[in-house]
Amino acid sequence: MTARAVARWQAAAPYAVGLVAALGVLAVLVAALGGDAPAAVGSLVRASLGSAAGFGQTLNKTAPLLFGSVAVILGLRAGAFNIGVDGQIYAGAVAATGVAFLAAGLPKLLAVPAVLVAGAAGGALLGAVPGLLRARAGVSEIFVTVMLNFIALFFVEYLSTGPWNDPMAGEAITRAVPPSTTLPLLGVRVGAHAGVLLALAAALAVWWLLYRTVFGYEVRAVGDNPTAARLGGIPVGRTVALALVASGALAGLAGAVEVSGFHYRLILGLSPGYGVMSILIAVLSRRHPLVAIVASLGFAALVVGTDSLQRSVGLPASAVFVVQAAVLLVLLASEGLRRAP
Amino acid sequence: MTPLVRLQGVRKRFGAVQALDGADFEVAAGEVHGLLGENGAGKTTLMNVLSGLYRPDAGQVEVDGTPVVIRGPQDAVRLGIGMVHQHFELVRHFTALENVVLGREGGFLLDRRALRADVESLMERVGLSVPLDRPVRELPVGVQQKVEILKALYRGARLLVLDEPTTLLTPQEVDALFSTLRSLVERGLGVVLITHKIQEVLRACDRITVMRRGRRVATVARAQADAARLVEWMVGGAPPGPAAKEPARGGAALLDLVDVQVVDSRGVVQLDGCTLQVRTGEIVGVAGVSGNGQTALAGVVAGALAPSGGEIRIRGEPVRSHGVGPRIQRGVLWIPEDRVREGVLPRMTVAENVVLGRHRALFPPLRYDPRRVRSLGEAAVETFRVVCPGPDAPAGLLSGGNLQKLLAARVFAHAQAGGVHLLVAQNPTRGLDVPSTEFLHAQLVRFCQQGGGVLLISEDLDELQKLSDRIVVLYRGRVVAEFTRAQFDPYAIGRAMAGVEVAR
Amino acid sequence: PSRPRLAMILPGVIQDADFNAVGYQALKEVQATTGVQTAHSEQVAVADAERVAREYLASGYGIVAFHGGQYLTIVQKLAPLFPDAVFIMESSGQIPNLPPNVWNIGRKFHEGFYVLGVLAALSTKTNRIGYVAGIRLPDFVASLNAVFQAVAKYNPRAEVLYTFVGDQNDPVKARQAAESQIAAGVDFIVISVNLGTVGILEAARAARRPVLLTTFYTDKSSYAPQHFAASLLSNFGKPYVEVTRQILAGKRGGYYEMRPGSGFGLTPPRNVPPEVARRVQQVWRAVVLRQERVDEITDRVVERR
Amino acid sequence: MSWELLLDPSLVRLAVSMAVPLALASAGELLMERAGLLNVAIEGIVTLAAAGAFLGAFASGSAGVGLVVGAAAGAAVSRLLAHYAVAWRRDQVTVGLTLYVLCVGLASLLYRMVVGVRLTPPRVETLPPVPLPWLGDLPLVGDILFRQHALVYAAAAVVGALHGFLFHTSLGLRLRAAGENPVAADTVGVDVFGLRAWAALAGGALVGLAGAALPFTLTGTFTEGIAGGRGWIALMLVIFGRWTPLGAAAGALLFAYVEAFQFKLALLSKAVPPQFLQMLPYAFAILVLVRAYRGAEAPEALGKPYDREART
Ligand SMILES: Nc1ncnc2c1ncn2[C@@H]1O[C@H](COP(=O)(O)OP(=O)(O)OP(=O)(O)O)[C@@H](O)[C@H]1O
Ligand SMILES: Nc1ncnc2c1ncn2[C@@H]1O[C@H](COP(=O)(O)OP(=O)(O)OP(=O)(O)O)[C@@H](O)[C@H]1O
Ligand SMILES: [Mg+2]
Ligand SMILES: [Mg+2]
Repeated sequence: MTARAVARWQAAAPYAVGLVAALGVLAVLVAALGGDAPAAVGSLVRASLGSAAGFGQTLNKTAPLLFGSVAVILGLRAGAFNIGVDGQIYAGAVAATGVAFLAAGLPKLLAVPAVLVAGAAGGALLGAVPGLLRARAGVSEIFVTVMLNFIALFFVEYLSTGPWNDPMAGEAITRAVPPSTTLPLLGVRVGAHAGVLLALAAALAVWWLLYRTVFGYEVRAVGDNPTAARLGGIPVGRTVALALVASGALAGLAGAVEVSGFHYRLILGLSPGYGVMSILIAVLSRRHPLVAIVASLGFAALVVGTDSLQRSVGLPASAVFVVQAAVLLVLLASEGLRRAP
Repeated sequence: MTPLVRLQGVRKRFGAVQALDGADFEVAAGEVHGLLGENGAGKTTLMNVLSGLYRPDAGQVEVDGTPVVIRGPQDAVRLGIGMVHQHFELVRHFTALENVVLGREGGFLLDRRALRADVESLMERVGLSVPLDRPVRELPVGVQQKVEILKALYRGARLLVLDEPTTLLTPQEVDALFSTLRSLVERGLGVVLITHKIQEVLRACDRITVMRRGRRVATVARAQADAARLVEWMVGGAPPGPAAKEPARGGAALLDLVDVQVVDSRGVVQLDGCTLQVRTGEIVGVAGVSGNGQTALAGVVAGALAPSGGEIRIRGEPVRSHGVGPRIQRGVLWIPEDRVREGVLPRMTVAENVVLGRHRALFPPLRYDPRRVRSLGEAAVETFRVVCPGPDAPAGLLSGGNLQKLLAARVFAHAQAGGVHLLVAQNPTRGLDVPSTEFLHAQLVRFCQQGGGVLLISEDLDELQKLSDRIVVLYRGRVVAEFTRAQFDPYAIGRAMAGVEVAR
Repeated sequence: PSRPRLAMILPGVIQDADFNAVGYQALKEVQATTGVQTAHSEQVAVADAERVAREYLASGYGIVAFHGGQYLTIVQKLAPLFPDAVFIMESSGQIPNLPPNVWNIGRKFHEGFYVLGVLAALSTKTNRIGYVAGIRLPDFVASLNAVFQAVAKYNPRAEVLYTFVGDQNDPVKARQAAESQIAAGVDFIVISVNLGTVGILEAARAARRPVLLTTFYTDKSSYAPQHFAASLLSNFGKPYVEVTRQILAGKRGGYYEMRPGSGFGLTPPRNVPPEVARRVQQVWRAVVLRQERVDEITDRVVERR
Repeated sequence: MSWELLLDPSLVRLAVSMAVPLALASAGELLMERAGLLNVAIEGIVTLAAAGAFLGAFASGSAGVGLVVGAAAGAAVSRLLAHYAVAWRRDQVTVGLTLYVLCVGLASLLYRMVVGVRLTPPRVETLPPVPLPWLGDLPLVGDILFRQHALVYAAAAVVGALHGFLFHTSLGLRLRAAGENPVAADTVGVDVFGLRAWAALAGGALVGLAGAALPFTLTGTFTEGIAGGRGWIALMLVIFGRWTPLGAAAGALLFAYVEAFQFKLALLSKAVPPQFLQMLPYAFAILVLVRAYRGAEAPEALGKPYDREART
């Protein structure tokens, strides 16, 4: 093993310790809330990873998280904080749904790529706004992306309750997209769709972009020290703007995949906080797209696993949030304690 | 006599680098103590241990003969230790005044008027003057250096550590600073002075300590020291001889500035009708007191600033599109003045820093090759003797002088590959040790011999006189005087720098 | 075989004293009256509902109920995959072509809102009636249209001002909307937001002239006794118990309609003249017996004068 | 559209009251950010404080107790954030978002534990208007500004005091230095860690007070999602106000006004789908910012863990 590999394992060690500690905390919390602690831990593992169906659902959850986190990573690498993943997911979902309606007659082989491209384009469009405003006017992309999240949400509400509404459902959801536009399933009983493979490809593509292209080098340089990058001949504004556009496209793909792989419709509530989770994963992964693959899977397993505690030990939903947060806090603390002076 | 401060057996390791390897050092009250050493020898690290910023892995600190534990800078401040940092630690959004008084404002309410009066009288006493009400980020680094010095003096420490305080000062300012230090030690303070300029050490210090590779090599009284011995201790052998520049034989015009005007974003005129020429094979030195348009001159030539008037020609062709990128394509490279803010990509590797600016020429857009980057970086590190764990180390970890070498390595590696015609070098040897300075000078000379031209902007008159074929003096954004090699005269140049009218 | 167990998936928390609370109540009622063992998962986003449902199915629950219409796709997807299980879902009306193992509960809110509209039409003194809704859902558009219909019939001089605040559960936005309406002269507000209601109650308290309110799902009179006119109550227990009984009896799919008289109830009107209360009860009975017809228009607002 | 509509006094009066939670939360956030701490848990803290304040008042019968509980909850969570960020040098965004999740869960859990599942939940009295002597009798302005509930005056005082503290006291200078360049502050003996911890306590308390303002001034009860994104908006107002208390407060008023105005507009313009009107405050905020912005002024060390020995 090389010295670098050893260093990597050493970096991973606190997470392992943290994970064990977190399970301990979980057991204590469950017991304190009157639940059966061993059952809880068992259920957590079984629900997320222990059964084919459970794992399939974990994979489905991984897809948007991985898209979202690599989107955030790409922005962060360029020194831009894309808080707009939620909005861009919705923009991608809107575009994907629209194109899916139009592509009703097309064969699947054409329709699905068209839907995905539309999703990417929709997200990119929403990413372009903060990109341009930051490059041209120096306006904080954080501010703009957050505002656009709200705006995108209202637009989705308009479409899903207005022109595209499915009147029978009585909710803010649109009519179903044609079956010819939906992603294939990886296994029918398992219920995982092909989106996770696309997300995996996206993560690898982002890695390749960052570390194997000149643009990626420039993105990293700009994110590291924009002044030095500018004096190194790099067009800083354009690089940041493009990174935000690409970031938006990735998030948009998440939206497209959720529509064509999972919901088969545009739905208000399509993104239950994927934006926030993506940021969390991106930062936890130390802004590395390959680490994000593992982190997204781990995070999805955590969410899926802890969520099952409602079913298995009757915890209220709020307690599940508390457990999730506690697990993360213990992880962070175990890492922090090791490095404390 | 017990020394004011004694450090013994101090060890400090950063990852793979043993920065201090059992270093000893002591300074007495009433002396100016020079600290010398190659770039990366551990001078800054040692002083950071003393000022509480770094916790040593081993070793003792004694103050007034009693062992102390310094847990943080607050402890050091309490013990009366003040420090001028090599890379100034200033709050860039604060005014110079706010920076100087920070931590010693006195009183609950901030009485800016009273504090201003205090600082003004301090400036008067020590012969350093800075505009107090401008945010520091708007000040040239030379002025920032003065703010940092004023900040340390304002604190009235018992021990004052100055880490390369003079790199950007004019000779007059250096004189003023040294006489201030002298009066301070006469009042019983101790002063540690880190510098790479042997002459300064010999002039200002009572005792001198030389460090090499994290250890003390020698401590001598000034009487026993001479330049050659000091250098020998530093490098552990004889240094290379100085580079000689043959006079240029009037080549073709490389750079022409005609009546160039630059107005900055605040509407302040930075260059006010500046005209000058650089020909092939020529080093043109630019002298001037910091803040007279040097930064704007470098920026406008290197493409970082767009002129608001006048004309720029490169190899006879007028330039229309500005921006650093297009300028690099036309063969103009720049070593900027502020290595930390403008030069280095701190979290990227040393190798990745080396290829910055050349990356577009090196690789097709989709074929960035990290292995190639690494080997280029390795070569550059070797040629320029950049002290670092390797080409894969994050550049931000390097010592000040090694950062500076990295910037030089970047442009010369690029020049070696061809297609580079003009070099704009701003204080390129700031903080370099003696051998490195000589090496860099030799590189500059060789670049000219191979048909390049250099616009050398420097605060160091000796350096300018040694290397330049011509020296122009910048005053309030214009060239007010020009000297050919035969006319070089520090006093005349100094007068021109001060704005005293000189015939051109 | 043994009796199937029933799991309910709810979109919000069950302590909301609103839509989710009545769903949870229904679940308890099912357990109490049919003896079927139940479980629930609350605050399940649409994006997670399929997973949660699959978990219940995998751990042996034979009946999975979705409290809300947003889970339509999931039911359509899962029902064919799990033919042995039965699914219960809610919607605005009867959904065509559902798999045979799906029970569909259609909710006809608008018929109830029609009666609230009558109450408003007969009670307003300023002849300005407010309607505060959250998301522009078809149900609430239909309900608004029903209010227009009622007002046009029972007090043609009155005007209906309506606002969609974009969120069912944001009391602050709901309050802002209500304050604007009150400032515009409204003295009777028909509320169709959920948790947003508390904001509107505060707006009514802060108003300088008396403002009456109606709420729905649960009886919220204790919040603001003097401002409270009536509430359209939803008793999901009724359909759920009925559907569960049918399932136990072997009927694995079908349609149940929730409407006034079957699942929707009206609290006795308060703070209004007795003759108004009497008249409103009359209309309620007429609607229950379908003697008075209420139009169902879900896709656009039709203002009638 | 007439001017009368735009300047409707009742609209302005409502906007002032609605701006209170935004102004308080952004003031608290700003204090922390000026010290270098980015508190992205803010939305969660507002929620938790709203629950805490409501439950405190519910249990004790006193609004004062509720306010204290709300502020204490905010202070405690922010202090925890500061501990992770300062002592353990963890990434502030990660910790902040985690605490956000924790707070949202905890708020709901506490409410369930204390109140339980009921069909008619309890409520507390909202704060009554307190007319100020003779100012309250001024025509027009009196009604808009000086016949408000106590938290309006408190928020105004907080904003003014914070401005004075940050820009006109020595401690304020040091606190800002800690947020701009912790090394510079540290090396002149400013206690960076201590200042950040105190800023977290005080700023967190203000954010908590903002959360408490929701039940006590607007709703009389705690409901799920009561914060409704207002924490995030407060975070944005800090940027909008360019890290000055007066700027952020002005932004809060502007935002609250446009939001209230939008509902007014909704009553008139029925042709426009309501969702497009609801976008107004957010679109408006972007437009204002684009016009008013000249370069970011964020504290330079904002969000960066300070490690003395790290050179990058
Ligand atoms: N915080 C740090 N992290 C990692 N490495 C460090 C750190 N500080 C110093 N070093 C390393 O320690 C060695 C000594 O550095 P130091 O800054 O003390 O040198 P110096 O003698 O001041 O050099 P110069 O003359 O170039 O300023 C260098 O190799 C440097 O890279
Ligand atoms: N969600 C609820 N909250 C409070 N009370 C309720 C609720 N649901 C039902 N009730 C009470 O139970 C009564 C019966 O409700 P239900 O909806 O079954 O009435 P209904 O179907 O109109 O009556 P019926 O069919 O018996 O004529 C209501 O009048 C009301 O008092
Ligand atoms: Mg040094
Ligand atoms: Mg219905």
